[in-house]
Amino acid sequence: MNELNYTTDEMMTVTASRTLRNGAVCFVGIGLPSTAANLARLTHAPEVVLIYESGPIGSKPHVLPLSIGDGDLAETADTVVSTPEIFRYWLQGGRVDVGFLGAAQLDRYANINTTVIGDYWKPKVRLPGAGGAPEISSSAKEVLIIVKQSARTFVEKLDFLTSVGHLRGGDSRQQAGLPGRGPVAVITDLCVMEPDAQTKELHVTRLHPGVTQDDVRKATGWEIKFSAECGTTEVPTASELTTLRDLQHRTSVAHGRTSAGK
Amino acid sequence: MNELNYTTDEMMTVTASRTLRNGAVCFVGIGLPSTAANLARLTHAPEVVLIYESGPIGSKPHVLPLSIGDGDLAETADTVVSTPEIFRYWLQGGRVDVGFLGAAQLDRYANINTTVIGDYWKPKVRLPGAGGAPEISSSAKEVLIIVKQSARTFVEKLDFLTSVGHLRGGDSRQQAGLPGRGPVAVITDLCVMEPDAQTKELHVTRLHPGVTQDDVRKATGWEIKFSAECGTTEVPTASELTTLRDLQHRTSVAHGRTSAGK
Amino acid sequence: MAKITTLSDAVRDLIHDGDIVAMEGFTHLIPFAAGHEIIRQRKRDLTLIRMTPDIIYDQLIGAGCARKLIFSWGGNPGVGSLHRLRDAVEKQWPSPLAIEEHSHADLANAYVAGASNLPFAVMRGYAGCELPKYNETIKTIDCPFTGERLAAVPAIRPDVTVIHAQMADRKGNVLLWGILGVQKEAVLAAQRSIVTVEEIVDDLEAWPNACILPSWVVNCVCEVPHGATPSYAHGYYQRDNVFYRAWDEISRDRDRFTAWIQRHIIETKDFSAYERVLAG
Amino acid sequence: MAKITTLSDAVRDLIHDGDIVAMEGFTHLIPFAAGHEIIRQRKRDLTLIRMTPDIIYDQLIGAGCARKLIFSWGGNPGVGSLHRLRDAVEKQWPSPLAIEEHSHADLANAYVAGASNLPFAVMRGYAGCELPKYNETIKTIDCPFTGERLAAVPAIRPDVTVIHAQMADRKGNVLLWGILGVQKEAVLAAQRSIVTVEEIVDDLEAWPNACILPSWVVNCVCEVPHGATPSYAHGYYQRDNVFYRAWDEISRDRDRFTAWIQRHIIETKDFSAYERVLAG
Repeated sequence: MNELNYTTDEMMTVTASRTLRNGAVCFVGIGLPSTAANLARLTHAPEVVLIYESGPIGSKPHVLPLSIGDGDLAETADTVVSTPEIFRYWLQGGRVDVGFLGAAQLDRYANINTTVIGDYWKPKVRLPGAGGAPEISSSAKEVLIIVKQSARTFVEKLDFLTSVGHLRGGDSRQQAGLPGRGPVAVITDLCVMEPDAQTKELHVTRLHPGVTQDDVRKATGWEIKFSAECGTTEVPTASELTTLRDLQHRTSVAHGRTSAGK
Repeated sequence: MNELNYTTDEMMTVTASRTLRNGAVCFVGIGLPSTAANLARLTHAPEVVLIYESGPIGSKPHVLPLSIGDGDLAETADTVVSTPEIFRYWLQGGRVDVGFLGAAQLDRYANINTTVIGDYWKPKVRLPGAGGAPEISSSAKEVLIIVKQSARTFVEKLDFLTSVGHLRGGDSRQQAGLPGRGPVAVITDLCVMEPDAQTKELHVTRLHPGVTQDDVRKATGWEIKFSAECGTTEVPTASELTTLRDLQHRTSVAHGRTSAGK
Repeated sequence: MAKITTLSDAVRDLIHDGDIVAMEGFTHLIPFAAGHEIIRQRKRDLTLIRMTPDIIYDQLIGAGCARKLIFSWGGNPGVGSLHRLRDAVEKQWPSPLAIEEHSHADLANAYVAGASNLPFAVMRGYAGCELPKYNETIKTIDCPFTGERLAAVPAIRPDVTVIHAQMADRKGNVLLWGILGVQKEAVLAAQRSIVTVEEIVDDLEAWPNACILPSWVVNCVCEVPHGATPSYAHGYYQRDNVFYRAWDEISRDRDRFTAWIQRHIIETKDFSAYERVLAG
Repeated sequence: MAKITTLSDAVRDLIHDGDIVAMEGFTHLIPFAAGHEIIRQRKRDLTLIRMTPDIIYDQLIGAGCARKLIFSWGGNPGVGSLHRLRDAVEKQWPSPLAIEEHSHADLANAYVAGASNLPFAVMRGYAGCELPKYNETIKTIDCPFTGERLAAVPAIRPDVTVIHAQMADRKGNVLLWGILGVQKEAVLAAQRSIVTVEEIVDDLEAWPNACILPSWVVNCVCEVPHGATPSYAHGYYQRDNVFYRAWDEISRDRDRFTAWIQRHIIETKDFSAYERVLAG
């Protein structure tokens, strides 16, 4: 295949979408996760089941939702249940294969902060808060995280632990009684990280084409490790890029702005 | 008004129906309670809201249901919710004004047995069991009981306490933490009984026309008390009797038998 | 994804001797065809869960399929007793039947807990009622905020849940309406599930917020027209009240019952053959 | 039975200074008209509950109506921050705002407990999450059967719940569809309730098992067309995404915000007057 022009954001989204297997039941966070999950649905995973916390099950939106409760999500769903039912019967019920989340801060064990930067009672930045994430990260059988990488985001220590990844590493997550297996991959605009089988510390398993280990080090707030077999991500295919761009174009027409899903 | 011919069963049903006030939200047991509640709806209480444990809210059945989940109950309801929701949001939720129950055995404090006659593990007669009654008798703001009177039914001591009336009398019901006020009347084919304000023991407040105190004593397994102002029940009106008989006729045509709702 | 298959294959593949089986449907949509098939395949030692055992469990109990019954109201609705249930409890015929008895509110909450993957449910109930003396699965719990004492009941988690619904589409998405009972919760609480339906259609054409069980929470979908008779299927056929009354006589006598089961179920190939025999 | 009345009367009669008020609607059917009317009537010291405060609470907070916010996700969906919420939390403008923060699953369960008249809800959640350190309403409870430790959260019991729905009939029975959120639970958990609707019709013509709130669980029904805009009403109008983005600028600056509230809400008689001003 010929080399194509693509942005680092597109690289990230396409890579994340590829990690979703066909037929998986995916609890989707808004923004980047929703973009990647819908790209998966429109490419290799037509049978993926998308669940949104507002209630739609099996959504097949024509455009990307701006909010977690857009009408298109309901209209294209197999069914729409109440929000309590989504959290009780479907997420806590253990029916979700993949929880697909974003993050404001992330640490080496893929624990997530979406609550505050700075002190909780005197925050430097007040973030939106927990939403569905603590229970998604707890109850989904596995978790995928998609987030743009920077040293401000990938930090040595979280200001606040909102949603558990692998807690303090090792089997500490399991010991804490969380039912799901936790994060299996973190997909950024630079690379793919996966937890070490034993320590559960994130290490880079694939670099996106053109990205160096040094680029990743500079964009990580701790001393990031690289897998011995660290490979290179496959570039987006023409078909993936076309599908993604068409989706984003339809979305911007529908929402009246340049780009949704961010 | 002229004296009309009516049966003791009709006297009982009409009297019970009159105790339901218009607009009351009534959780209806199948059989006699359902007959009386629907008669009330078709006479003086057109705005009564009938809830059945199978899920219908605001049922206005054309004929009496043979079972608690007849299709007519659903078709004529304002809405039909799941059975868990009926018990959780509507009954336990404290939204039911009147629980309308039958009984196999009843004691002086209007406690009800619908479980077994004889020993629980070696029953003489195995009755159907609790169904919705324990929580109806507990959570409804007040309870009406309709039951044919005999010394076998009105017993000194229940073989099994399925659903609490006034427990051991006095404030024992309240002490046990039951939210509703408990039974306010027991309507039989002989008389109307109400709990004493203090002791909560049932005493006869009205005799049906032609019934003597002795008739009631013979049909009661404990030494039944009579109110000092014990009066006589008003006889059924022509309109009440016509409505009841029409309802029962429609019912027997629909169900293919002489009489439903018993 | 649900497999669309025959009822015979579904029961053979998913229900094993000794399983905990819930077959729900509150008067409406009772899965009689599936009950018959369990009898036909001579499943044994089942723990049967159902709020209202109804005729369906009277048949299974009398036919010797059950070792235990978990229930909350055991009558023939509008008619009287379930004679096979009583005979099993009172006289151990055809074999002893352990019973575990609850209230409706309890079992409804227990199914909700099962569907929610919680180990127990909290309810305001049973105060003063003697059932907890005879059923050690009913406990109490104190509210950590108010100190109020409430009832705690364990979640129901059947090995298999069997229900009947009006429709499925060709992917196996199931739609039911009318009196919904606890069917959704019973399916979601179970490890495996079988849904018989009146018909399989191209498109459910479901209205907003309809009660739908997505294909991927159901194991087998089987098209069995009239599969809920003598109970009813809203929009398809009425309850056969005459049969419910006739059952009182059929089931009163052991020999008559046994002959009925033999002729109507054991000797018929499937539910449509049963219906032909019943029609005479 | 619900009273069919004006929104102005409903807010005047049912919402008092110092009340605990829940205004729900998950992106869909957010009761903006009612929020405006609360600002217009200068209600004060409210404890506001909402899973997603959204612009509606940004307006109420910035207008000085609230003393406390109970919430689980406080952003402008698809846009960014809620500047008035942040200014109140970070800089106590226009007055200090206490916050009590939960997760979505917690609040959803807490509404269910409220609707069920239980003092608390049990959920599997918060394990490892730091929120319980900062919110003492989140406790733990041990399963009396398995010993498993679970989270326990207190029921939500608002003084008043306000929602918007698509339709009511002339008796005041309310029908909503599409994304239902926690509205039914929020109404059933409350002491009093106000429902604004797109239209009042002769007959709801509701499909089986539709989400209906019977008239007798609602206090006031008010016909307010477009009453959920800039959010949306399924079947009536779309979400005004342009307004959601514009709000980012309007709300960023205290003076601009105050002028906007003055011109659009305080100086307008009702929601239709607001809409005329907004249209220019």
